[in-house]
Amino acid sequence: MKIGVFVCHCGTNIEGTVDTAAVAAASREFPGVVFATDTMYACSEPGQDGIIEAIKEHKLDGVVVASCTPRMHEPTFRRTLERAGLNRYLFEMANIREHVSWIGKDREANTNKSADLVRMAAAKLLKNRPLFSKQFPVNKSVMVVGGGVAGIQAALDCANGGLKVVLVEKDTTIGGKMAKLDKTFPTVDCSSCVLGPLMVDVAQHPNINLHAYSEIEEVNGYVGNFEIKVKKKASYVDWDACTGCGLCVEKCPSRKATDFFNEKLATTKAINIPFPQAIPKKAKIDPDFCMKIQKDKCGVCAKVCPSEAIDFTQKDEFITENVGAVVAATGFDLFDWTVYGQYGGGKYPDVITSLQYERMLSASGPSEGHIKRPSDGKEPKNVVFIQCVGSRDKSVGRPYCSGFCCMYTAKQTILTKDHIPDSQSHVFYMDIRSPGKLYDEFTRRAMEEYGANYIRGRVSMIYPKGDNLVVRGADTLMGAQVEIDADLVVLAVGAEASVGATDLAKKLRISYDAYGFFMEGHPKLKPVETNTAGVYLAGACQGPKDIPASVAQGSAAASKVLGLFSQDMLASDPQVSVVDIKRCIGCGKCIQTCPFGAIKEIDFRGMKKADVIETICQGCGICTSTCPQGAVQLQHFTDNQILAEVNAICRF
Amino acid sequence: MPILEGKELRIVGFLCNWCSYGGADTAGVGRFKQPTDLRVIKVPCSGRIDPLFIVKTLLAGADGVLVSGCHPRDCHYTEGNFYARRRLEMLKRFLPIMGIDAKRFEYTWVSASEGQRWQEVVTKFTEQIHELGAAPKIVGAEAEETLKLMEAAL
Amino acid sequence: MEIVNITKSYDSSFVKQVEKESGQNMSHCYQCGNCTAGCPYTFVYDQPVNQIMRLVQAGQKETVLKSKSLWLCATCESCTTRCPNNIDVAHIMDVLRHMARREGYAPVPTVKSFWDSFLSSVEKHGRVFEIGLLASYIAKTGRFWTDVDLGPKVLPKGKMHFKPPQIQGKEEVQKIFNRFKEESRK
Amino acid sequence: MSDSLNYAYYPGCSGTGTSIEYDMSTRAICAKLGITLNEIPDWSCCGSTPAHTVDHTLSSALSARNLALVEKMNLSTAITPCPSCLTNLKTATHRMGKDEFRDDVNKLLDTPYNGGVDTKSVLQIIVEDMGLDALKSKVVKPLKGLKVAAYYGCIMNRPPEVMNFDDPEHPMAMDNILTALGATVLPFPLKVECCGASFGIPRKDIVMSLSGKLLDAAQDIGATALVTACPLCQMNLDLRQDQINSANGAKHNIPVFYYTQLIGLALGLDEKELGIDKLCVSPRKVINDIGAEDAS
Ligand SMILES: Cc1cc2nc3c(=O)[nH]c(=O)nc-3n(C[C@H](O)[C@H](O)[C@H](O)COP(=O)(O)OP(=O)(O)OC[C@H]3O[C@@H](n4cnc5c(N)ncnc54)[C@H](O)[C@@H]3O)c2cc1C
Ligand SMILES: Cc1cc2nc3c(=O)[nH]c(=O)nc-3n(C[C@H](O)[C@H](O)[C@H](O)COP(=O)(O)OP(=O)(O)OC[C@H]3O[C@@H](n4cnc5c(N)ncnc54)[C@H](O)[C@@H]3O)c2cc1C
Ligand code: SF4
Ligand code: SF4
Ligand code: SF4
Ligand code: SF4
Ligand code: SF4
Ligand code: SF4
Ligand code: SF4
Ligand code: SF4
Repeated sequence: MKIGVFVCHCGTNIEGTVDTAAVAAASREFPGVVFATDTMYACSEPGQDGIIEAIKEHKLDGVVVASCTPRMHEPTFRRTLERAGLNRYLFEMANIREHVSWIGKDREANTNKSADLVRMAAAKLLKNRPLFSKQFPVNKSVMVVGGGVAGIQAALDCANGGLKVVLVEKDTTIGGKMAKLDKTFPTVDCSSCVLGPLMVDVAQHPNINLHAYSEIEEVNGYVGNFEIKVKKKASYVDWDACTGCGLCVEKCPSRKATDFFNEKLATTKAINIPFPQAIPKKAKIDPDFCMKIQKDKCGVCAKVCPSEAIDFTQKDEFITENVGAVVAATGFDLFDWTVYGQYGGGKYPDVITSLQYERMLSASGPSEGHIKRPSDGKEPKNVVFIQCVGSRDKSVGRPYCSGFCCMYTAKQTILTKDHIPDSQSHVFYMDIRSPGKLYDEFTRRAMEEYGANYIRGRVSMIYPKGDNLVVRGADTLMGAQVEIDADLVVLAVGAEASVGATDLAKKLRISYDAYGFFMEGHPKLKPVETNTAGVYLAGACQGPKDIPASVAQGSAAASKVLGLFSQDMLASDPQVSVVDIKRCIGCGKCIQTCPFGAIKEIDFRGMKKADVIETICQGCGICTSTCPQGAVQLQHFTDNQILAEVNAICRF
Repeated sequence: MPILEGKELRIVGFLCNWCSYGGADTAGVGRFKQPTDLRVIKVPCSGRIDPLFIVKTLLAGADGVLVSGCHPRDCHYTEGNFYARRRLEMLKRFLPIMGIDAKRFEYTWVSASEGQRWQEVVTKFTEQIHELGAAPKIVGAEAEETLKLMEAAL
Repeated sequence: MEIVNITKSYDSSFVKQVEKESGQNMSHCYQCGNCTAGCPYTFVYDQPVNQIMRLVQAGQKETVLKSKSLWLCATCESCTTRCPNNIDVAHIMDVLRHMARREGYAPVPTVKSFWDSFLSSVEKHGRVFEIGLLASYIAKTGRFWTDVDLGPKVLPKGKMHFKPPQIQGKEEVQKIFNRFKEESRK
Repeated sequence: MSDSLNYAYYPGCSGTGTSIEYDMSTRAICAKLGITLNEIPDWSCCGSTPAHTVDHTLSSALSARNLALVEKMNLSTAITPCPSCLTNLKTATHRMGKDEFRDDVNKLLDTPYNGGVDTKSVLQIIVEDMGLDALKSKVVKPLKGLKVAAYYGCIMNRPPEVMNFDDPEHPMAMDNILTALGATVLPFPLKVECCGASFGIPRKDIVMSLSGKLLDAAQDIGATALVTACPLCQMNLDLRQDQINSANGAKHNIPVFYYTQLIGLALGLDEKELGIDKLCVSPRKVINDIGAEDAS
C-alpha cells in the first residue's frame, strides 16, 4: 500500500504547539508512507483538493490525516477519498488537536507524540481493507417523545412533510410547561392562544398518532428500523369511549387529589381532566384518591358517565411501534428549591415558585387570574422576586444558568403591575441575561415603564414577621444590606433535566451530561443530532431553552428527519462483524454475548456455525473479544488492526 | 523515537468511541492540560477489548495500559462495558501471576461530558506509572510462556 | 473617591498569600452578595464583606488590611454557610485579621485590646480570669468599664471569682504561647 | 444502655463563672438522666474567639491540649455545653486532619494530639445518644403552658461541614426537647441569628442592636421565655436586657433560660441545684405559671 500523510496546522490550533513540518518529515520514514506534507486547513476546499491531487499524483491507495478528532471530520475526509476514487475505509485519522496540541504546550513532546500517532494510524492503515455498504430500506415514520412545544413543533413539521408520526407523551395531555404559562415574553401574548391551535392541529392531523399518558418501555433496532415498545399507563377510563364531557369530574366526591397541572396550588377531583383545552381531552382517575379503587366505595363516575367509559380494572397496556427515527423532546423540570433552608425550605406558604405564580396569573388557573396569597387569600402589594434559585449555585450542584428565568421574571413583574396597579415588584438578581431579539428592551421596559425595582444582589434569608415575610438581601451596588417587608415571594427556580431523562437516554443509547441533559452530537456542528444515528433532540431536554429556541430546535430536528427520509434506502455501516467459517467451531459463545441478537446459528454442511446478520449488527465487537477461535472479526477493528497500532508504538 | 527518553514512558490507552474518546475530546476542547505520555487507540466499545490486547501491549514494551469506557449502564451498546468489567477484573488478578505489576494496568469509566474527569484520570495514571518507572522487559521464551499462560487463563 | 490604578496597585502576592493561608480560591467569588446579605455585622462594617472579597480579588492589600470590618466580624459563619460557591468566607476574614495583625493594623483598638486581654489572661492562668480580664482591658483602653451597672447583677450571684483560677497545667499553657511566639519569629 | 452514655466533659471557662448555672444544671440533669460526665482533669481554656483571630495554629493548640488529655482518659467522645468551645474543639480536630497542620500544632504541645477524639455538644448527645423518648419517660413535671422561643445562636450548627449536627438554618434539637418536656414551642424566626457574641465589652452598641432584635422577635411571637444553649447568648440577652431596653427604648422583661435548666425543672430537680436563682431577669412568674392551666 502507498500511503499519503497530511498533517494539518488548523491555523495555529495545531501548529501553535506542534511542528507539523517535522511530523510530516518523520512520517516519510514510516512503513508504507510514500508521501507526507503539512497543510494549513486540511478540511477546507483547497485542503481537500490538495489531498485529491496528491492521491492522483502519487498513486496513493491509503491516506492518513493528522488533524482534529475523527468525531469531527472523519466523514468529511472519507468523502474526499471517494471523490478521488478510493474506498472510504482506506483512511485513518491521527487526532493531534484534541489529544495533543490542545492539552499541552511542550512543543517538542507534542511534535514527537503527533508523529507517534501518525505511525500508529499508518500501521493500522496497512491492514485496512476496502469495505462496502449495503443498502437497506427505511421505515419512513418517526416517533416524537414528549409533547411540549418542542415536540409538538417537531411532530407537526414531520407530519406536514408527509411522514407518519407517533407522538408519545407521559402526561394525559400534551402542551408541556407552555400550557401552564399565562403570557409569554417578549411579546406578552397569551400562551394558550399561541399553543392552543398547535395542540388542536396535533389532535386533528391525519399523520399524527398520539399516545398520551404513555412512556417508552424498550427500544430495539437501529436507524431506519427502530422497534419501540410503548407503555400506555392505566387511566381507568376507556379513552376510545370517553368524550371529555366532564360529567364524571363534576360529580366525583373525592376533591383532595393532587393538582399537578396547577402546581399543587389547589386540589382536584380523583377523576379529572387537567384543563379545558387539554389534548387529548380525556378523563383519568388518580387511583390514590379514588374511593372505589381504594375502598371499593363510591363508583359515582361509572354511574354518571354517558359513554360507559369508566373501567376500574384497567391495566397498563403495551404496544409496539415501528419507526425509522426518534426525536427526544422531553423538556425540563423545576429544581426542588426546598433545599434552601434560608428561604423557609417550603415552610412558608407565601414563598412560591415562578411556575405556581404563572398558574396564579392565568385566567384558567385556580384563582381565575387573581393574584392571591396562598396563606390568607389577600392580594399582595409588595412582591419580591428572587432570581437564580437553584441555578448558578455550586453549593447545590447546579452551576449552570437556566437561561430563561431572567426573562420570565421581568415578564412576571409586568404582569403583576397589570393585575395589581398599586403593587410594587422587587427583583433580586445577580446578572440580567437577556441576549435575544427584543429581550433586553423587554427587561428595560419592566424597570422603566412598569417600575420594577431591580436590586443587584442575592437574598440570604426570608423569615416571617407578623403577616408578612421579611426578605433580607444585599444591594451590592449600594454596598448595603437591605430588607423588604414582602407580602409574597416568588422564586425564579432553575431548570433541570426532566425526571426520568437519564433512563430514557439509556434506552435510546444517547449520551447525557452531568446534569442529565441530553448531549448533542457536536456543540456547534450537530446541535440537534445525537451520537446515535436516527435519534434527534428538540427543546429543553438538551439544555434550558426558551420557547423560540425550543420551537426552532423542534423544526431543526424535523428537517433532519425529513432529510434522512429523503432517501428510500440507507447505506449500512460496513463496520460489522464477519465470521470466518473455517475457524468457527460453533461453540455459540458469540451468540450468547451479542447484545443485539445479531448472530444466528446456521448449519454448514452438517456443522453448526455462527453467522452475523449484517443489518442488525451494530459493530460493537463484543463477539470478537469473546470468540475463543478469533473466528468472528469486527471489520475495521480486527485483532490484527488493533495489534498493529500497539506494535507501532511498543515494538521498537 | 516513540517516546521522549527520560521524559516520557510508554503508556497506551484503549478508549471506547462513544464515551471516553469523547471525554478525551471534551478535555481537549476545554484545554485541560495533561501529561504527554499517553497514546490512545480507539475501539468501538470497551467490550471490544480483549484482555490479551493488554497483556500483549505490556509484553511488547508498554509501561502502562489504561482502559476507559462508558459508565456502567451507559454503554452505547447496552452491556459491552459489563463484559469489559468482568474480563478486566479477571485480568487484574492474573497480571501479578505473570510477573507484571497490576498497577501498570487500570480501567476506568469516563463519559463524553467528563473532560475534567479525563484530565484527572490521565494525570493520576501517568503519575502512577512514573512512580513505578520503566517496566522490566520480559523477552523471548519467557514472554511466549507468559502469553500462553494468559491465553489459557483468560 | 480616588482612582484606583489597577496596574499599579494590584498586589498578586497578597492574593496568593490569602489563598494559601485560607485554602480558598478567591476567583470562585462571583460577587453575588449573599455573604453581605446575611452578615449580622454589615451595619457596623466600613466595607461589607462581599466588598472585602472583591478587594482581595483585586489585590488591594492596604485597603483590605486597614478595614475595620475585619475586627468587627464575629465569625458567626453565616457567610460560609450560605455562600453559593462554597467559599469559607469566615475563614478568609480570620486570615485577613491575622495578616492585619502582623502588619500592625488595628483600626478598632477596643476590640483588639479586648481580645489581647483575653488571651493574656489565658496565657497567665490557663483559663480565663474574668475580673482580671476586665481590669486588664480597662488598663489597656483607659476606658472605665462601661458595664458598671452590671456589677450588682453578677457579683452577688457568685458568678465572678475574685481569685484567679488555679490549674496545674498553667505552665503547659504558657509553653504553648511561648513556643507559638518563637515559631512566629522564625 | 447507660453504660454507653459515658463521656469526657469539658465545662469551659464561663462554666466556672458567668454561666455557672449552665454548668450546674448540666451536671444535675446528666446525673439524673444517667449520663456520666468525666470532667477532663486540669483542662485549660480553648482560646475562644480571640485565639483564632490571632492564629489558627495557636487556637488549635489550645484546644488540642485538652483533646490530648481526653485521649489519655481512654474516652472516645468529649462533650461540652458551650457552642463556642465546641467550635474550637471541633475545628481543631477538623483542621488537624491535614498532616502538615497537625505537625505545626503538635510542635506547640508537650503531649501531641492524634486526632482521635469526637467532640459533641451536650445537646447533641441528649438528642442523638440518649433520645427524646428516654427523656420524655423521665419527665415528672411537664412544662405545660410555658410558651418558649428556642434560640440556638449562630455557631451551634454552622458551618454544617464542621459541626455536622442538626439543620444549619432551622435547627430543631432544642425545639424537640422542649416539646418533649411539655412546653409550647413557638416558631422563632431568628433561631440562628447572631446575638452580638463577645462584643459586649468592646462594642456594646452592637449587642444592643443585635440582641435587641432577638428580644423583639421573641415578643412578636408571644413567647414568655427564651431558651438558649450558649453562655454568650444567655449573657447578652439576660444580663444585658436592661441595657438593651434603655438603649432601644424597649420594655422587655423576658427570662432567658438555659435549656438544661428547663429539663431540670421538668425532671423535678431542685431549683437551687439548677441555678435558677442566678438568672438576672426573674423567671419566678413564668415558673409559677407552669401547669396553671392544668390546675384550673
Ligand atoms: C415559570 C416559567 C415561565 C416561563 N415563561 C416563558 C416565556 O414567557 N417565554 C418563553 O419563551 N419561555 C418561557 N419559559 C420557558 C418554557 O417553559 C420552555 O422554553 C418550554 O417549555 C420548553 O419546551 P419543551 O417542549 O422543550 O419542554 P416542556 O415544556 O418541558 O415539555 C416536555 C414534555 O415532554 C413530556 N415528557 C417528559 N419526559 C417524558 C418521557 N420520558 N416520555 C414522554 N414524555 C415526556 C412532558 O410531560 C412535557 O409534556 C418559562 C418557563 C418557566 C418555568
Ligand atoms: C468577534 C466575534 C467573535 C465571535 N466568536 C464566536 C464564538 O467564539 N463562538 C460562536 O458561537 N459565535 C461567535 N461569534 C458569532 C458568530 O460569528 C455568528 O454566530 C455567525 O457568524 C453567524 O453566522 P451567519 O451565517 O448567520 O452570519 P455571517 O457569518 O455574518 O454570514 C453571512 C454571510 O452572508 C453574506 N451576505 C451578506 N449579505 C448578503 C447578500 N445581500 N447577498 C449575498 N450574500 C450576503 C456575507 O458576506 C456572509 O458571508 C462571534 C462574532 C464576532 C463578531
Ligand atoms: S481538519 Fe480539523 S484540524 Fe484541520 S483545519 Fe479542519 S478542523 Fe482544523
Ligand atoms: S363522564 Fe365519561 S365521557 Fe365524560 S369525561 Fe368522564 S369518562 Fe369521559
Ligand atoms: S369512583 Fe373514584 S373517581 Fe369515580 S367518582 Fe368515585 S371517587 Fe371519583
Ligand atoms: S437566566 Fe437569569 S435568573 Fe435564570 S439562572 Fe440565568 S442569570 Fe439566573
Ligand atoms: S459486533 Fe458482534 S456482538 Fe456486536 S452487534 Fe455485531 S455481531 Fe453482535
Ligand atoms: S464464538 Fe467464535 S467459534 Fe464460537 S460460534 Fe461464535 S464465531 Fe464460532
Ligand atoms: S457569598 Fe460567596 S460568592 Fe457571594 S459574594 Fe460572598 S463570597 Fe462571593
Ligand atoms: S463570619 Fe463575619 S463576615 Fe461572615 S457573616 Fe459572620 S460576622 Fe459577617
